[in-house]
Amino acid sequence: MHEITILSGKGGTGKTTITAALTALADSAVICDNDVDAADLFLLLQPTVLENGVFTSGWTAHINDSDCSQCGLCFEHCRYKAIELKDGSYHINPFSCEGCRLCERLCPQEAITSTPNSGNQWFLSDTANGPFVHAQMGPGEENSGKLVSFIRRKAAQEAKNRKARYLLSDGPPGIGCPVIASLTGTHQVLLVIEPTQSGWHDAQRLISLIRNFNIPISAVINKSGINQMVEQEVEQGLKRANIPLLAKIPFSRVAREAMLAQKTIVDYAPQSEAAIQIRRAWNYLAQRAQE
Amino acid sequence: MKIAITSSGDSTDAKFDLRFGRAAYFCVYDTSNGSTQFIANEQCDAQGGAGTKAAEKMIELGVKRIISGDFGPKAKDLLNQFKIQMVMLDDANSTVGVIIDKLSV
Amino acid sequence: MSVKIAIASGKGGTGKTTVSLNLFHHLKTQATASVQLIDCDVEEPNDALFLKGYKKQSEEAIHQMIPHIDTSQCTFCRQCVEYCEFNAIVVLPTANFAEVNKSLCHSCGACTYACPVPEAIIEEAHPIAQLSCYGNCEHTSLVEGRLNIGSPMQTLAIKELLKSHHVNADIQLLDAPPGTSCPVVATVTQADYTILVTEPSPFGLHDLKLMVALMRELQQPFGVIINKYEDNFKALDDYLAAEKIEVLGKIPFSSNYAHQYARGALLDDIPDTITTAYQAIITHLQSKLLQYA
Amino acid sequence: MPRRRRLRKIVAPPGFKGFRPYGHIKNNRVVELNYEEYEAIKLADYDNMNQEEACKLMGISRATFARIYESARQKIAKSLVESCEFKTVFGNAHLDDDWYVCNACHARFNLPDDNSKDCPICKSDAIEPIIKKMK
Repeated sequence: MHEITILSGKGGTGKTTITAALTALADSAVICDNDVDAADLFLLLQPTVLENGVFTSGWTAHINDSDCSQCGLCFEHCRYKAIELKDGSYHINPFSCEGCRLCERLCPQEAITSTPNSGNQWFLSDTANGPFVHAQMGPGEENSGKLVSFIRRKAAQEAKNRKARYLLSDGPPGIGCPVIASLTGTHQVLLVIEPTQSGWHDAQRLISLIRNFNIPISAVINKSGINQMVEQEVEQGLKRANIPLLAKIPFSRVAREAMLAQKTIVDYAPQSEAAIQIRRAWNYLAQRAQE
Repeated sequence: MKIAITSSGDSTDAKFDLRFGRAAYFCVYDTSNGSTQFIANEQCDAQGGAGTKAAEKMIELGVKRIISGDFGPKAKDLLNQFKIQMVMLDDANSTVGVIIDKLSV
Repeated sequence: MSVKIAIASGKGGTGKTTVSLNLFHHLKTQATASVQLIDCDVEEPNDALFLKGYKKQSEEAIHQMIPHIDTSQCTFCRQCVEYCEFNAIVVLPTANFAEVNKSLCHSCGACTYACPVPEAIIEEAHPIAQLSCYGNCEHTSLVEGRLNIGSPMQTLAIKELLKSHHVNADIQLLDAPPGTSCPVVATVTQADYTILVTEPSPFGLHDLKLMVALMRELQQPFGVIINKYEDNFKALDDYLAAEKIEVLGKIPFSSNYAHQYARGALLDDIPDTITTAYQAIITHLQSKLLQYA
Repeated sequence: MPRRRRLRKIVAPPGFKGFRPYGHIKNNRVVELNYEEYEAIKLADYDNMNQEEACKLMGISRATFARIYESARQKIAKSLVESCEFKTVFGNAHLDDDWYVCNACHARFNLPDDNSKDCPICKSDAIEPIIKKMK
């Protein structure tokens, strides 16, 4: 099984649109949406859920009012200011609680209990393009990195069971914890770069992060033509960094129309320049996977 | 000497596990009497720090050599400090038994 | 009294940065109060890329306090290991060894509380991010947090950034990170009012719904700006109407403006249609500013 | 599953941590030269080996050698022209002090105590350091 992770640094560069198109091209692939924070891939793949479950991660403390003696010890020691004094009694703000459980240990009345966070759900679904593992985060839930690791493990397991050749992962934006979680153990990274100053700036930060993991990188430029000057800069930068540029997907309305039709670009407009370019990128990725 | 081998199951028929901190089991093989003992890795699903916890366990068990697929930087640092030999094998298809046989030849 | 307005969106690329910069620019020309932009997207900060006229005034490190165990004092009782929920501490009594792993530590202080020896665990500052101020003359217009590459502590970095004494203007615009998880919560809970930026597409709508659920759970007041507005996505208008969500304004899609964004020239020659849209939004916002100030 | 890394042998690591330009306007730009890139430059341009020999010595394919060499040259050129400091970093080479590879069974291992000098798996004595230490 060969895992390809699609990343961009900046959000909204077209990662999901391109991942969806790649899933239509790859035969024998398991698909995984690592962008648990804003999981949109399912909108294009229209999955039928086969299995689902709750993902618990970390703890949230809770104060039992009737046992609380208002000593304020927890309030004093909480580094996250998660304990608030409201209307004369102490409450824990679940959004600030990091789950260190110190308050629970300190409380002389044993009035504080911690419960595992269970706002996150994972799904295993069937789609026209292959099995699909995705997740939905509860609003404001903590640390999506752990959820990313979890669903990636799930997807890898599924790929193994079905003897799938590829695992295609739609990555999260940024360079933080969820991105690091989506990088460990992947075989190659496809960068989706938007030829804008901020798109290129973010991609460069991402490249230096990926370099720490020694993972081979290739890139596509999405929304090509939006700015020639920046695009040239991106192309030269990629050349300097020894990152092969696989395709330039033109800035056009096709992507938006396909999204509104809830289809992948290669299914919606197989003859469009965008579809042709994506096919070219996929051929390279598939070939590299064989090496 | 005690040698630990990362294992995906609790018998010598189980496949060698390429991960160290997140291996399912550790097989502790004692060269003095040829005995094996399988220890479940409680930390294999830990949210973080699995590698250091596994290294800590190895040190406590008095293991002198560990055979695994790869070691993370945190585990490596710790094992280096305690002079425990790390051996990396790329052998995803062998069973733990096959590796032990290689050792005892 | 200062007012903090966060600009957030579930999905990336809907135009948080564009809206933040435009609000900043138009508020500066229209309002008499001082205005600051705070770039809270510490993973990928890029407001500074667009504010070319401003010079970097100062730079300082944002620190995380990480405990250090003094093995000459430590009794190796393992109490701290017991207390640490994050598996960050290794103590080996037989080897007189005790160490805190910096990348796992959440700085909760549980170990210092657990430790029976007064001086055995002492916290030391470790840099996790850079705080930079940009501006002209004495005045600081942009404060940016930039996470060190490889650090997982984005939420802490945001909290520390917002506590900085450099953040001090009458109106503070907080450009939030994308998503709906803890870094976003850390930003919007500090704000008096939040503007959600969305775009008329199925992705945009789906992520807006998540964001609205989050804001309601946090009980934070919010309104919506529709960026790249075009007439052909009715589902969004229907949703906003059904949920009775206040729409602060609609910014028309302009392909010329997209080209300008690409160049980084967001604030030069802003098309009239866009300026008009922002002026309307600011008029709309004025009542909010008065309400929360 | 961990990714398999191809081993790149480095015969001698550079005896420095970096170079800094002198007499220029201070900037914060840094070029990071991997050890393997350093090695490629050394083999090709200092030891005057041809690519055939050099890639064998580093235990990599010719195409990979060419790629590393090209990248090294570009980085050095950038550092000269844009007057930026350059640093050497580990890159893909295993540079831990005492890591060895067994030529019989390809196991990689370290030798924390100096007693045994045989492969811990197959007992072969055909082991060699992944990096020969600078003397």
